[in-house]
Formats: sequence, structure tokens, C-alpha cells
Amino acid sequence: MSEDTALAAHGEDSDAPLWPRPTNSDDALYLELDGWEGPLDLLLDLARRQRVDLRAISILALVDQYLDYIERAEALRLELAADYLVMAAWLAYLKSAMLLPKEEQEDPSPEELALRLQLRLQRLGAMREAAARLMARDRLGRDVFLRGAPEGLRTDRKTNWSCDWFALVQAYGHVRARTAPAVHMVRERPVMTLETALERVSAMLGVRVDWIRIEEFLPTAGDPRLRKSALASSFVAMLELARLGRAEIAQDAPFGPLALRRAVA
Amino acid sequence: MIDAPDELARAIEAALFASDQPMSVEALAAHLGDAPPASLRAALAALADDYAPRGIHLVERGGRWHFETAADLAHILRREREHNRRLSRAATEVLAIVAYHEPVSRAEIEAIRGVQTSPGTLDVLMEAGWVRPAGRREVPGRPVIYATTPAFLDHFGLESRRDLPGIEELRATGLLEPIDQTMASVLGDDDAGNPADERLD
Amino acid sequence: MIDAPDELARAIEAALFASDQPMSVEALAAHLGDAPPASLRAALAALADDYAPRGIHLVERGGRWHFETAADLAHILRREREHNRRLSRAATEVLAIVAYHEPVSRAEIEAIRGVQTSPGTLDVLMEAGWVRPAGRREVPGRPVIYATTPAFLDHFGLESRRDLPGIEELRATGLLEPIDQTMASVLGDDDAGNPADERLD
Repeated sequence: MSEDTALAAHGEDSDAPLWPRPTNSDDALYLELDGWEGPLDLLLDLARRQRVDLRAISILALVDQYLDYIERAEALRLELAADYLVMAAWLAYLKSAMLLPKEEQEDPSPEELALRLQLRLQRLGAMREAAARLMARDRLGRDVFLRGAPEGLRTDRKTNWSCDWFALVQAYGHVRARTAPAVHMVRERPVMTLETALERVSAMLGVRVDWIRIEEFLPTAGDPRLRKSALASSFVAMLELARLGRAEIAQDAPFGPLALRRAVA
Repeated sequence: MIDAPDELARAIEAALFASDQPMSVEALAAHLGDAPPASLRAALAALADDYAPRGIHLVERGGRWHFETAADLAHILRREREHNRRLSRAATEVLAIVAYHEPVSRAEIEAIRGVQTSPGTLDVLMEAGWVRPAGRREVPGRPVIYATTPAFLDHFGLESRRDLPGIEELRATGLLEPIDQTMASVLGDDDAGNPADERLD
Repeated sequence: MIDAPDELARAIEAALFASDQPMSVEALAAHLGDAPPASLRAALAALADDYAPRGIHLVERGGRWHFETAADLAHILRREREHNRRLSRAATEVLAIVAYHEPVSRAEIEAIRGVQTSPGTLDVLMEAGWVRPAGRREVPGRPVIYATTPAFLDHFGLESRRDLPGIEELRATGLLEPIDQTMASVLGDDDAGNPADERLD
């Protein structure tokens, strides 16, 4: 039996009193079949009808009451949920075990089983009572109230900014340094361009027909840095003239002297 | 007439009156410019005494303080609209079990009630803000466990869970422990596992 | 200590406390089961006296009564929590540009910095109280121009803006060297130290 099927009429919608159960009329008991929250709930209610402390109830009497209740419910063709019947079967077993002579009893003993059932009832009973006491307390929003229109507290964060003199001046320095117009200067260097070298080499080839070593094309005087540049451009000029078929290049050995002469047509 | 309340008490009064939620001593201390918590606590206790005979009370709930109307004046203040939503019997029972046994899993709740709990019941309690999931129990299946919230203490006017009606007595009689444990202490042995429990749980 | 307030006063207290709006004497009377307005008025006046020295006052505004925070404690409702923060590098640069070039527009600041300036940067400087809008430049678009404040001079210990080192002084201290060169000189020669350091220490 789930609580969904419990009838609203049986205390489902009110908290005080929570369990308005009739205590005397058997008829009323039957009418409330759907009001129980499961077999344990029914057992607890039956136990309460014994009008003694839950610790002092007669389990045997309770079992009889429960079985009787189930029997009569079945006679009235009321639909019983399976867990009620399971409980009935287990209680019937408990009863028969309790009626057996001590030496024939199995382990765990029926006394232990009965005690266990009693504890379960006590535990549920305690929670039921606790719930009722809880619900009956002075409750916020029902019995006691908070302030209707609190102003509310606000915490604004305020930042104390700090910066020191040096950081300020340094920052300005960085800005000026970063944005100062940058001038890039390349130092002047004596060079012989490829055009000049081509002209010089072609001119000398036109004058002589024999092999000429590459050094002879270079300017003899002046800056040694110019000589380096002239060597490089003269070499490229030689290759260019050879490619055009206007000159031949000879070298006797790797890294040996390079020589050039006019191509013989 | 009222003795002139000292400045700290006045500041506490004003802050708690204006706050739209209960405040812990720490929150109050921070708001009032780091007043020493010890003197705050003393001032709060004195203020609560001051207000005790009045129509407004200063109360502590779960370590947080707020003003509320005196309970005995409920009859002039009770508002119907607040009263409409009532808890089902199942929900009140589950709430009590969570409060007295927390943290507790759904299976443990069902073991106590001897009946399945419909899924909506815990939801209703969580929606009300009174129950929250509080992690998982480190047992096979790692079931979610539930506990009550500060709003639960607020609503039911409890300073802490120790104020739950009758909780000390229940604890003393072993009714807040699993059956097996209670059985063991009653019988003086550890004989665990019982068909009745298995069948009913 | 408080004299035990009579029941009418307690009821008024609770009703006004719980109400979400101020209440007239008539509304209170109706709420409190038709208490005679004359005794209500007397009780209200007595309650207002009761509360006068406290952190909360009971006040009448336009014929309607409510509780409010004592005027001298209004600061409690809005508390400022202070914390210290160093100005970011970008903000420091913008501040320096305003200080050296004031009054300047945002566009001019950006032109000098060579990078875009996020809109929040000037806000931070104005929040700090160091920069203020100083009118508009009479050019197309009439941009707002900014200048430093007396608080700026105070904070940096300057008599006037003329105390800021000039460009030639900056050059002398190495502060106008491109950053990488300055770094190289710092890293390359530990013994000599940074000329800027020497001058500023």
C-alpha cells in the first residue's frame, strides 16, 4: 500500500490532529482500511488499542488482532495490498512458533522475533509522536513571523587604490620610450654591386683571350672589405657569363684557383 | 522604561532588524566592523533577555540570529494564505525521521516506516527547503543520504537539533539506532539478521 | 530592564513588525480585534518612547506607523568594506599621461600610449579620486578632457604638477631609454647599478 492511495479524508491533509482514529468502533476500523500507511502502521494502531505502553503490549494478542482484522477485511472483499498479506503470513508463523514448546523452537527464538517486532513498533511510534510534536511547534510563517519589510543590509566594496611616485614616473618613461619614433641606421659599407662586377669582368674578357685567375679581376688597392665584396660579386658575374655561354670556367682541383677565359665560338 | 542600551547592542539590534535573513555571529561581526565575537555573543544574549517579555523576540536558530514575533501572539497574526499548504501525514513522518536520524538514506527511512516512500514525499520536503541531500553512505550502492537544513530549524523554532522534542530520551532508549544494535544491547549479544526485518524492510 | 509591556503594546509591536507596510491606527485597530483607537494611540506613543534610546525606532509618517533603523545607525544598512589594491600598469600609464599632459582627451591619451585604453581604466582613476573630467575640448566631437585632482597631488606628495620630473630629467635617469636597453644595462652590469635607482633612492 503506497501513501498515494491513502484517502485524503483520513488525515492526509491536516496536521492537527494528525491521526484522528476512532478507537472503539470496529466498523470505523474497517472503513479506514485505506488510511493505513502499510502493515506496520496498522499493527501500531492495533497495539495502541491495547492501551498499554508499547513496551508492555501482548504480541500474541496483537497477532490475533491483526489476523482477525485481515480475515474480516477479506470477508468484506476489501482489496488488501500484498504486503498486508505477507505480514499476516509472517505473524501466523510467529504465533505458531510462540505456541510451540520451548525445546522445539528454532533459532532465532520466537521471543527474539517478538521483541524485534516490538522494537519496530516502538521506533515507528516514537517517530509518529515526534512528527506530531514537531508539527505542533510554533512555526515560522504560521505562528511566528519575521519582519515584514526588512530594509536589507548592503555591503559595498570600496577599493583604496595605491600607486607610488616612482611607478608613476617610470610608467611615463615607458610610454615615451615605447612610442618615441624609432630610426634604424645601417652603417655605410664599401661594396661592389653585381652590375659593376659584370661590367668589369666582361670588359677584361674582351681584352684578353687566355685564362685569367679570378683574383686578377679584383681591385688591387683600397679597403679590404671592398675586396671581399668584389670577390663575391665577381664570382657570381663569372657564373652568369658562363651561363650565357660567353665564358668558360676552369678549376683543377676542389678549392683550387678559379680561372676564366672568353668562350671560343 | 528601558535602560539606555549600549552602542554595540543598538548596532546589533539595527543590523538584525534590517537584515532580510538570519545572521551568524561571524556575519554580524564582519558587518559591524569586526566587533569581537565574544562581546557580540554577550550582547546578543542580553538583547534576547531584553526582548523576552516583548511582542518581538530575538532568537538563535542553528547558530544564526533573527527577530521574530512572539509565539503567543500567533492568534492576531496568523495568515490564512501561509496556512494553506499542509504536509501530508507521510511527509511529516518522513521529516521527523530525517530530523531525528540524520543523515539517513531512503532505505533506512523505509525500514522505520515499514512501507515504501513515494518519490514525491522527499521532493516535497526538499522543495520546502527543510531537507537536503547530504552526500552518500559509503556502503554498497552508495545510497544518497538526507539531512535537515538551517531553514528547518528556523521554521520549527529550534535552536539546534538538540532541541528536537524528546530526542535525548529517544537516544537514551536506543530508539534512534538500527534495530540490530538495539536488539544486541537488549539481548546482550550480537545475533544479527532476522527474517522479520528482511521481510518488512 | 524593560517593564513588562502590556498586552496591547506587545500586540502592536508584533503587528507592526510583521506588517510589510506602515499601518494607520485604524488598520492596526482592525487587525487587533477592534481595539479602541484612543488606547492604541496612547500605547503607540508609549512604545515610541520605549524604543527611543534603542537601535530601532517606532515612528509615525503621514499618519502611519512603522519600525525603522535609528537615524544615527543608518550607516549600518550600507556598510563599506575597504580593500587595498595596487593600480594596474595600464592605469598607472594613463594616470602619468594625464598628469604630464593635462588636460587630455581619451583619444589623446591613446595616441600618446600607442595602444587602446579600456574604458574602465579612466573610471578606476576617477574612482580613486585622482582624475576628474575637466570640461570638453572645443574641437569637432567636443571630447571630454581629463585632468588630475588635488587628491592626486596629495597621494603622490607633490606640491604641484611642476614637481614631476621633466623629460630631460627622465632621460638623465635612463627612464626614457627603450625598455630592452635599460634591462640590458641593468642585467649586464650589476656593480654599476641602474642610474635610475641611484637617483630615486
